[in-house]
Amino acid sequence: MSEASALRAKFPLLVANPGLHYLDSAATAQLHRSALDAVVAHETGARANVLRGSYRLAEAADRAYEAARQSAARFLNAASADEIVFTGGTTAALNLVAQSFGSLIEPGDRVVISQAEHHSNFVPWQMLRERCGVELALIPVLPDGTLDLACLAQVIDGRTRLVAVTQCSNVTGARTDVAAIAAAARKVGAKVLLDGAQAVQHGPQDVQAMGVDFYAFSGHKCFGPGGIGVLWARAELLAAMPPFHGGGGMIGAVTAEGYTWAEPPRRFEAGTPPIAQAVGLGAALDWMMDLDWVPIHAREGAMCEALIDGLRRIPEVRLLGPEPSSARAPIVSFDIAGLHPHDICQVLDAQGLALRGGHHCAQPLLAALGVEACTRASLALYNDEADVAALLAGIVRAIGVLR
Amino acid sequence: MSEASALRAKFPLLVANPGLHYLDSAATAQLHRSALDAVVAHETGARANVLRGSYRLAEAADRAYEAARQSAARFLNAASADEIVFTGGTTAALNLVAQSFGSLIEPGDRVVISQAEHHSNFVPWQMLRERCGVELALIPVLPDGTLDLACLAQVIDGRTRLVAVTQCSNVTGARTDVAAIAAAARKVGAKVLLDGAQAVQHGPQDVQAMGVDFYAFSGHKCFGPGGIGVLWARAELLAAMPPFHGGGGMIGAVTAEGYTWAEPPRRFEAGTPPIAQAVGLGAALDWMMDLDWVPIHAREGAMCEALIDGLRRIPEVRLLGPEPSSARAPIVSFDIAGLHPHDICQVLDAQGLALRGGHHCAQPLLAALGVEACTRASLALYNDEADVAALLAGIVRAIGVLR
Amino acid sequence: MNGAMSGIDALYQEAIKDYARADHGHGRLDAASAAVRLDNPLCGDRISLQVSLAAGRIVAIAHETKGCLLCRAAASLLGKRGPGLDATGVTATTAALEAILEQRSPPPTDWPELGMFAPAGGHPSRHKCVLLPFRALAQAIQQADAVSPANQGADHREH
Amino acid sequence: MNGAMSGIDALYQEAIKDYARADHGHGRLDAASAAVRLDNPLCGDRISLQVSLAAGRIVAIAHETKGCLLCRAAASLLGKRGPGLDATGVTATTAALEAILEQRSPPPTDWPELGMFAPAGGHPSRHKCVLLPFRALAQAIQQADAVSPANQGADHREH
Ligand SMILES: Cc1ncc(COP(=O)(O)O)c(C=O)c1O
Ligand SMILES: Cc1ncc(COP(=O)(O)O)c(C=O)c1O
Repeated sequence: MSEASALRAKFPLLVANPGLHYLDSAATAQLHRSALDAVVAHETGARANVLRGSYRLAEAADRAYEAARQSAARFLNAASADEIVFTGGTTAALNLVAQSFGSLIEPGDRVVISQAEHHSNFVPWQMLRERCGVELALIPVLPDGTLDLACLAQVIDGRTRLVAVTQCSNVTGARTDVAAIAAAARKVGAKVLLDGAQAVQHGPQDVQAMGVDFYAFSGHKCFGPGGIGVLWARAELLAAMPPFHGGGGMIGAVTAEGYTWAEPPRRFEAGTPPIAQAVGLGAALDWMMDLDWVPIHAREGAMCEALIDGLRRIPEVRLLGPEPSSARAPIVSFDIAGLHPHDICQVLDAQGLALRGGHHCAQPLLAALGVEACTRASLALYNDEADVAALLAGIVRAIGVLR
Repeated sequence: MSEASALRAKFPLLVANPGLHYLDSAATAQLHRSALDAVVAHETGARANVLRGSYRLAEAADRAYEAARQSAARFLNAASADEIVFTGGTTAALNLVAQSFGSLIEPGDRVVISQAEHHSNFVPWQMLRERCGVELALIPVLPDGTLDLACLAQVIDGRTRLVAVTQCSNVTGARTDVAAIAAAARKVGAKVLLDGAQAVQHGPQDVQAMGVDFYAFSGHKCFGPGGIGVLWARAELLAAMPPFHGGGGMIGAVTAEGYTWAEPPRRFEAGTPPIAQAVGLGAALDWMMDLDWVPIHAREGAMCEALIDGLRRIPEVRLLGPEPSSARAPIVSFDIAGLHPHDICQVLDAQGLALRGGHHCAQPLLAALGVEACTRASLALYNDEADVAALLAGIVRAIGVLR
Repeated sequence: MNGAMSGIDALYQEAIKDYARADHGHGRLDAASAAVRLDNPLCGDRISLQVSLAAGRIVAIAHETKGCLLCRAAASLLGKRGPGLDATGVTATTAALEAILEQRSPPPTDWPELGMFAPAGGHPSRHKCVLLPFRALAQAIQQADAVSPANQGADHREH
Repeated sequence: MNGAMSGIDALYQEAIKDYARADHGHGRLDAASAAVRLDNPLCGDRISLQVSLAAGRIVAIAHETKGCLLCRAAASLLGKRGPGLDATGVTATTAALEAILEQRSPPPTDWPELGMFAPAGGHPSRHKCVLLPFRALAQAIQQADAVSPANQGADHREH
């Protein structure tokens, strides 16, 4: 059994659909069996609210929830599990920062994002700008979709308080030069937020080594359940930030006159959290931390290169994104003149190929790349060469059907 | 087999723990098998992102997610499924209203809540008051924890824009006289929000018949998964409300200059939603809508009365909340002078009784009732007389151990 | 997968591609009674459509459509067959198209061309694509009828 | 459930109840070197504790404690045995208590009373209750040592 098929065997949906070429992991990665099993085991063996219960079931729920926090801390190499805030997903985590940390930014001060951001790391900052006059500046992209690093010193100026960028583009896969961003930010005393949504399915991260201050990701993008995400932030930042949502669990005390804040991370977890989902995410992260990522990265890279090579041989195809393939996570988007991505995806679907076409929630990036929509193939550890070959053949066939 | 044991048989955790007297459903109700099965079936058969995919898997995910919206609409008797916004839970739904609808309230205008609110319907309004000078007024409670309706005309004055109250107290179970609240609000043109967190596990609701404008509840309180909740609001209110969080899915279009809003409900669902959890909730609600609630309510009421009667016979016990038992959902909190609820719960736990002690995220109410903490028993459809008997015996024994 | 691919051939039958290619009615009108711009924010299909009416009946129609083949074929069909319709006719035709997509009934005898959209019935995520030009036309006629043509019923507001 | 109930009898052994009832050190000091108010926001246990120090050593201790038996017993034990300790002694005793709760080691010979908390080891949600008075005492000594006694290290800010 190949490495890929051994991995596929751990994904119930892929096992149930042997003919499926799932090439949309950038939208949602499939759920690993350990995560599903952990959710089921929790719901059937330890379901209780985590706030304040002292009976054994509630203690078990609490323990499982906090163990998941530990797993997330290890996955990111956070200094402490207290730096891990569970959220509903990347989008919720980014809104938390934009609202809470954002409220500490003075009008006229600057937040820097890039033109390559997903709408989830774009709109919250536009909303902050509307709310309180923070200035929003963009790092432009080059024609290949990578950030124009030559502009950094100019865009990240002395009034910049935060630089919030994606670690990998969800459209082109382009990897951000995090070291360059972090250095430019450090020079002016700005904090750095990394949107890790597209990085986490490719292995554990080291937020300390990367020198960033905030990191956000979603469970459903890294083989875990949906409805759960993580915000990591340095302890001293969380300590200084006001609450995000109000409700049970995030307070010290409440009277008619006012309320006091709980310590982080609970300060930012109002209400009953997504407990079973956190437990499932913890299982997925534990599994990922046990993998040997060197051969997986090699395989992902080789598949990505084979896909790019094959696409280059189809004359109608215009490839988006950087070269060489090592400059990107295994995500490949392309345009076929005169054909609409939805039609392409429809014909691919009929051949068992699951791909997504559209603006991929990155309209400013697509505008810079000169397309309104594109078709995207994204590869994960369970994909193999057969998926790539099927896609290349499928695209040729789609052109035939649609022309 | 009794009705209760037939129902218990549908709850995997209760089946796995036959000796457990689960009396904490007000914190989290146990998960119905149909909801768990729906989550597993979705994750293993139809997992995909719901935003914009056109391959069959994505269409199946979309269909399942929208079918859950339909189920929620039927459960609440909403005029349309477009009035159903999925959130992370009641707390998230209440924060959504406080932030989005709250931004339409002028400084100096009034929001009215009650002293009986859960912190999740207390703190978001205190935060709104801090943010923009809205006045926050409280409907006081009587010594039995019910709202002092005699004050309504005075508290709900001409500047009142919203009255946000709980449908049942999570501490005393006291049912709110929704008709009286709605009438008083209507008189001054104010909207009414009902926090349904403690009502939904006791059957389907009719938001139109109740004459309210907003309704919030959590999946984990009504036999569904955690991490999912519902905000219902009248279509014209949602249409007028600005977005809550920014991100993928809630926009019309995004450019560097700005963004436009999607129509409700998507305007309020930024990012990848908790899809499998919504599907699980839909299954739980479908199951609930198929039940005959008349005998269930009779049984819940009889158990509640038996519990109150039994507690009255234990001299050390001080009962909180209204009489007769029909004035409350089957939730009974009590205080035993000199004994701390955590110690009581610990001894009860050793006897297989799962109860919660503390302030139950309702400190202002507890202050009004003159206690700092109390012990709460909450009953659901899977409880039976044996649970009540075990609790009464367990309390006597706890007093013996702790005195 | 063979069944699926023959379904695809039906979905993208020559009639659809011919209509999309022909792009009947492409362009703009010099003097329009009403103009509507509509899009499907979820998929990016977009149409700008103008009509000119006389006595409540369409005398000219023009559109600029960006989108998938289904959307463009639908716009092109309206470009060809729209002139002559009144508000009632547009409503009836749209209802007939919806019935076809929901696989409830065959195309009406006076609009047999609608039958080319029948295979899209099995693909709910594509219904919006086919219907977009019809929704735009309905709004345009409504707008021309209204006393104040200001409110275009746009899908979202600028921010 | 019998095993569980005998565990409960151990958890609430007479020593715990005796200490809680005795409430050694209850009250307030007239002249305190430091005062700390601490609570466990998650469970509502709360202690106001004052110490008076001479040459870095506790000469008097007083507290008002609201909470469960475990928390009150711990406060009472400190009320009785706290005088005479210095900062190092408080740290060492707290560490010994933590080791007992984490079931890593038996009580030290000079503080055998800590052994009464050993059964709480099996109940992680109760560790905070036992430790609260010790944390308060540690903060109080730190405060008395500090040049500026202003910052009480309170758990949260007023709003
Ligand atoms: C009355 C009431 N409102 C709101 C909530 C908050 O619900 P959640 O924690 O699911 O967001 C609860 C649950 O504890 C409740 O009982
Ligand atoms: C780069 C990037 N950021 C943010 C998001 C938003 O993640 P979610 O939808 O899980 O909140 C995504 C996922 O679509 C993404 O690819």
